[in-house]
Amino acid sequence: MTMTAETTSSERSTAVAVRLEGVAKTFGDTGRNTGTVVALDRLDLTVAPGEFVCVLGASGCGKSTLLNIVAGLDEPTTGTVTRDTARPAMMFQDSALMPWLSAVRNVELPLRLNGFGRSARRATALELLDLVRLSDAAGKRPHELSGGMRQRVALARALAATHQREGERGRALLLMDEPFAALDAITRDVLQAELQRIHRRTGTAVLFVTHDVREAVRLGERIVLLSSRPGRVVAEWRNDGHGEDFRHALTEEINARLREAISTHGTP
Amino acid sequence: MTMTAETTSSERSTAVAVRLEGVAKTFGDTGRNTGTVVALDRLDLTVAPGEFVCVLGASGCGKSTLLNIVAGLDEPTTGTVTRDTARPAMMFQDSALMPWLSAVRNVELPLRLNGFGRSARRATALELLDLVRLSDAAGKRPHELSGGMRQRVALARALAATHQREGERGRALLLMDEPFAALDAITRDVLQAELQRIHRRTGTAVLFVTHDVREAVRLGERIVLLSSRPGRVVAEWRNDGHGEDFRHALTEEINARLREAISTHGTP
Amino acid sequence: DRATGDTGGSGGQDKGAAAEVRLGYFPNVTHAPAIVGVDRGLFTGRLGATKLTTQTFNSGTDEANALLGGSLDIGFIGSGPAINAFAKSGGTIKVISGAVSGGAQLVVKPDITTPAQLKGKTVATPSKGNTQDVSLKKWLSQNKLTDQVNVANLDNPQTFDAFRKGDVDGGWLPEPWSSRLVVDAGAKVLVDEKSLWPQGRFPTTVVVVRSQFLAEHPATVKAVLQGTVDAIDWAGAHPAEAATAVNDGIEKLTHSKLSQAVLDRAFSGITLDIDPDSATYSQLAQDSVTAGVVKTAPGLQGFLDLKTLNELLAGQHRPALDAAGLGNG
Amino acid sequence: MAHPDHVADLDAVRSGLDVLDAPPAPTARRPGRRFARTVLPPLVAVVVAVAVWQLLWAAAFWPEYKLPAPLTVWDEFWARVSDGSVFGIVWTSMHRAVIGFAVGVVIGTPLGLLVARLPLVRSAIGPLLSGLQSLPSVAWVPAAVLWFGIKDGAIYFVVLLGSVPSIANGLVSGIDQVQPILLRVGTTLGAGRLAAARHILLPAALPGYLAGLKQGWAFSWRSLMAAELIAVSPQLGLGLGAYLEQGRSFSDMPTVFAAILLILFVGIGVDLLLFRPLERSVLRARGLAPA
Amino acid sequence: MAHPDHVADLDAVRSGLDVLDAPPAPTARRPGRRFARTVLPPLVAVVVAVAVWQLLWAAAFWPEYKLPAPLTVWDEFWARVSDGSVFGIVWTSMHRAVIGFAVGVVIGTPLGLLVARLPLVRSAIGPLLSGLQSLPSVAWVPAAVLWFGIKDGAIYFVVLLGSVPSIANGLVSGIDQVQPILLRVGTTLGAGRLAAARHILLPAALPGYLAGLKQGWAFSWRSLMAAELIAVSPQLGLGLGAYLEQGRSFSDMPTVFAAILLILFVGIGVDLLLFRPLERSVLRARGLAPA
Ligand SMILES: Nc1ncnc2c1ncn2[C@@H]1O[C@H](COP(=O)(O)OP(=O)(O)OP(=O)(O)O)[C@@H](O)[C@H]1O
Ligand SMILES: Nc1ncnc2c1ncn2[C@@H]1O[C@H](COP(=O)(O)OP(=O)(O)OP(=O)(O)O)[C@@H](O)[C@H]1O
Ligand SMILES: [Mg+2]
Ligand SMILES: [Mg+2]
Repeated sequence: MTMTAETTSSERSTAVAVRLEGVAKTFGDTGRNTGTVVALDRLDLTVAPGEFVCVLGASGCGKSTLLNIVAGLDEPTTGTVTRDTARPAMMFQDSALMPWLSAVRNVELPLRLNGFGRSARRATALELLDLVRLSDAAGKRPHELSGGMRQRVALARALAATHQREGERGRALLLMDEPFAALDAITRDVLQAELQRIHRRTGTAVLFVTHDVREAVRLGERIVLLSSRPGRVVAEWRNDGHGEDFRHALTEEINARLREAISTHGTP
Repeated sequence: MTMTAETTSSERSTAVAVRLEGVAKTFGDTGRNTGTVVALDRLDLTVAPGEFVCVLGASGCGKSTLLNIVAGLDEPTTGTVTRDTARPAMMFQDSALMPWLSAVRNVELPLRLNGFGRSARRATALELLDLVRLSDAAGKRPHELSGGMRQRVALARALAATHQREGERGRALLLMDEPFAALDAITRDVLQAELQRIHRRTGTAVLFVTHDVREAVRLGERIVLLSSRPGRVVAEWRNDGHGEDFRHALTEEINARLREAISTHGTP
Repeated sequence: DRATGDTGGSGGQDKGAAAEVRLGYFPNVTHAPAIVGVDRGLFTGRLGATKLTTQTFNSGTDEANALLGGSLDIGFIGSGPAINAFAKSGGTIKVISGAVSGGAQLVVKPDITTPAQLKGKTVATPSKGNTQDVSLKKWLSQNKLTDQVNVANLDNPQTFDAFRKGDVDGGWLPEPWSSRLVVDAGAKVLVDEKSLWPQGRFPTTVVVVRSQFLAEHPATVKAVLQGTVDAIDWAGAHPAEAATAVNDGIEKLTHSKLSQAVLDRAFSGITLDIDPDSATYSQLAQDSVTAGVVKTAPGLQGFLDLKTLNELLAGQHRPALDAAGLGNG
Repeated sequence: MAHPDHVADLDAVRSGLDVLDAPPAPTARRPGRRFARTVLPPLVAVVVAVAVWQLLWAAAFWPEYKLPAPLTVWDEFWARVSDGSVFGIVWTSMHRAVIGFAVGVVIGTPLGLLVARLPLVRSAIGPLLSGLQSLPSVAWVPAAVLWFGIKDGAIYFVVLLGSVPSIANGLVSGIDQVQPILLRVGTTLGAGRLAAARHILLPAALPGYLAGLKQGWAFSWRSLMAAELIAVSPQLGLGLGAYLEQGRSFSDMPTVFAAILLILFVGIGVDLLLFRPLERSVLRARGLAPA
Repeated sequence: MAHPDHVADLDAVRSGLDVLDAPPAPTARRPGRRFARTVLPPLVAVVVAVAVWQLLWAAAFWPEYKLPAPLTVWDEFWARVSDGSVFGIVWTSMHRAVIGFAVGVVIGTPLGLLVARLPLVRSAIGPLLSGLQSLPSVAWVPAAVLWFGIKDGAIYFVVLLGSVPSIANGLVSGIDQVQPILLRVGTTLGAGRLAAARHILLPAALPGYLAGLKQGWAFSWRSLMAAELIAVSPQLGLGLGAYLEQGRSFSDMPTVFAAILLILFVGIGVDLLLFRPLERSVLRARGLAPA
């Protein structure tokens, strides 16, 4: 239940970007007697600064809930969350663009909120839209965009939110909830590469939720598997081998473990 | 521009479930000088009764627009759409559940609208929720569900909409827009199998949009590739071979063609 | 320990003529002296350098509130609201002169010819507890008709409409509405209120002033009173012209005018007179108790201040008026 | 950072508190807490307001007739309560307002639906509705008296002309905010025009519609007050509007204030007992519960 | 099925028409079409209404005093127009309404924001706002006259007590309908409390807020009409409310009807020229454009 955003340089806070200890989250009955749902229970997870961690798990196991807690949007029912980063940037599962702003202004919004000047804002936003291959949709409103385009605008917006003004303390943290789910294989390929490039260049720590095991193996330095009901870390892999074969083997292993984790529960 | 829902038994109408001829769709400027977008252009596509057709294409190429036109929700700017089925059931890209209805009542809604009795409704809805592995979330409101759970409720609802009362004419048509995008690999596996079973059992024609080439190869009897800007059918495959190898080869071929189709355009 | 009012008593000293005097009245025949005085420049003539600002009202209560709130200095106002405002404000205002007396009648459907026929019928008065309401209720009790006649309180125009529609069978109304009912809607007079008062006189419109204004600017008050006297004198000398002048004044203010027949009848029913009929107020106050609209009669000590008026009258060698014991003493 | 054990202890305490806070099932404590949260604050607000009023009065800035003492107003109010006439007054107005409002809803809802969904109707009578909304109720009084007589009919006529446009407009703007995707879903699920209105449009527009109803209630109530001034007669009974007018015509500020307070109480009561719970449950059900 | 060639022909024609219909760029034709779509239908509605009125009158169901002839009303109206006084009348009311409404927005908006976002404030003064909304404007007239005198101040006091609660309530219900996800997005993008209000809450609540503003305008306009009855003086000028009252106080139905028509016209004009375009553009921008 404590949310500490520490910046004092204790021996631990320099070593982690995010630390969750014994985190549990129960969604209470809102009065309609549907009972409570234990989404997360006694979950421990650490993300090192600059680390790229992928989270896998069955649908409804609590991945989005986990990201919300890390972002400080929800309070855990019990347990502690320690974060030694600047305000985390988050990309939500549904793109959640501001419907009254055009694509470029959606991307500008975090820059505006963080006090960037008008021209810097516009330039950065257009750059990011170009990155997600949407330069020529800059002036469109969300309802005029396709599902995948909306997701890409949301990606650009989340990336914009990691931009820090000079003097801002803390290293960036990026939380991404199935960011490429609505994209075709090729666009996804391109954007995975871009994301990796940005991650390497800026040293941003990334907590990345996905359903695509191959994506997790491609991107993640560490891969974490959550069980469902309640969500808890049941397996972890370091992605430190090399070559196509290692990857293939890892993918197979994770897939098998995932199947096992899901089938031990009544409902996947 | 003509939308004909024919039921007279001419020699052609018995042969197709849906026929699109020279269909084009231009989204007009809504007054903010962002220019017009040609989403589809001179698109021809035929779906045979009971056929399972998968549609692939880059993000923003016009797949959702195509489904909307087939469903009769949008009018094509030019071209003709002929449909020889009952009212098509559609599963939208975003789950679009009614926020004021619980999961089970969302699934009941199409049954209610089509005049099923109260108890038949409830029984069918619970059956379908069980099918999508959500029996114990029946009483939850959409905002209490995870992204993947919402998508599964939407799937159950779309399946419910294919249920016809006795005496209803026309065979069912199911339009699905990336129905499994938010699901983990295992759940997706299970639901793909269920969908295939339903398709085989009921002879429902399915037009299925996906970004996952392997999914398309697994499910589709025919696979159609759309180009982008403007969307047009650039390649088609019949998925009539057998064995793991055939599938693998087809997947590779489609992937290559997809990459080519996308890279011939400035923006993917 | 509380102040009785920021303008209470007659504190304050003579500051000479005011720079501006704000005068309120209704665009109505019962306010004829004000309309004539304003229209013919009789006030401005007497006021000299003092600027005259006029405001017209539709409701005596609003005008009384305006006086109490200090946004009006002198007002032509019905005797009912004047009594009320005096009683409620503890002497913030005073009556300094009369203006119009008479002009209220019980008019009814032509088939009603005796009081007894009113049993079970509906009679309208302008509002609960106002002069006509009290008069009707007193008259009803004198005729032993209390509780046998429905008394409805309606705005005068609504009474007119309702009478034409047949929803009410009569009304105890001030001019010009009694005349309108008679002339435009075929009503007949059952009782003329004049017949109930000594010499047929009862105050309809009086002139009131804020006590503080009177104390600070007696000269200005005197000038306005002088204008009032001038208007009444002129109207007395030229009755026909006066009626027309009033009608023109009303039209100027409201874009509407009375028909000639109504105007003539209404004018003949009222008397323009500076005499405030001092003796009637105690009776009026007592009547409202009799009629059961209030429990205790308001004390009216100090309600009248006829000093200025009497000075004026003395200057014209006319007899002084008596405050009937309601003066400042 | 605090010692882990200590943190754990604290957490135990806090989570213990949380259990009290987030009721796992509707417990008996709930009504009490609810009372504390919904009834107490407005009460405190009222007490503060009265205190300020008393202070202003005691400072004697203004003479008594400009600002009556709270106690004088209370006396007048209490006199009405103790002789029982207040119940008659409130009942007269209340039942008229409820009937008028109900009829207004019955007429305004289909009207709003038509205006919202038929572009022709919208451009033809949409502006007229807004125009009617801005017509003061007194404007209709002469016509009402002439057309309906001094009867309840005239009062309802005036009330309806106040409430119907406002309710219809509320529904229109509620419908305008409905996500179009929901209507498209409705179509693919097989909803005809009427079924879509009943099963999708109206429930989807409910939050906006409720807001409109609230404003519509305010309009009908105000129109009623104006209509009750038409006439005070034994047949029509004495309503709140007439009671207010009585105070006004006697220049009797305590009565005017007592009437204002009564009208306020009724307004607050209707809001607390009717609209607030409705709104809460509608918003809650959609995950939009207010902060 | 029709012959394909024939269908193609027809399609060519239709698509040709469509090109005219869906303007690829804002053309000169647009204003004309817009006029046809927004101004014509209400005009037709008015013409139909007048025709019915004339018929009713000609049938002589009712005596002239119950239903004046359209022509008589027109004569009265035209008399006011030709002597120019109508402009003064409308201007007097209009500029007061605009000022009162603007001040109402300036006060009501932060008030609504506070009520919507601070639970304590909401439960303390939320019901009070609704209560105030249902207080008729006339209730405040005696107090306004006593406290502010016969000045514009009294009029604005009455108008503000009408508009502020309604505008605040409109904003509250607009905010209540905002998707909570948007506020969470705002938080992760780095919005503080104020920035979130400015950049997310207010724009997100805009459609509901606009609906509230529309009702708020109606409230201020009606309150103004009530306030203008207090007094007519050279300083205060003759407004629409006073004009209406003049007709009323003479039982002069043509004047009453002319005043009603004038008020209607102003209301319709404000709706057509201000609120409708605002609403359209707000809804359009969000893909919620009305059917
Ligand atoms: N309402 C609209 N107004 C304007 N443009 C639109 C509208 N709807 C879609 N478009 C445009 O049409 C094109 C095709 O959109 P569509 O949604 O069909 O793509 P899609 O193939 O479904 O893409 P995705 O895989 O990302 O969902 C896009 O460029 C989009 O910007
Ligand atoms: N606001 C809420 N109220 C009640 N229950 C909730 C709420 N939010 C989430 N849940 C429940 O918590 C569980 C975990 O949800 P969460 O959204 O974290 O899943 P997820 O892992 O992101 O799934 P997906 O992959 O489908 O997005 C689900 O069972 C869900 O029903
Ligand atoms: Mg999720
Ligand atoms: Mg799509």
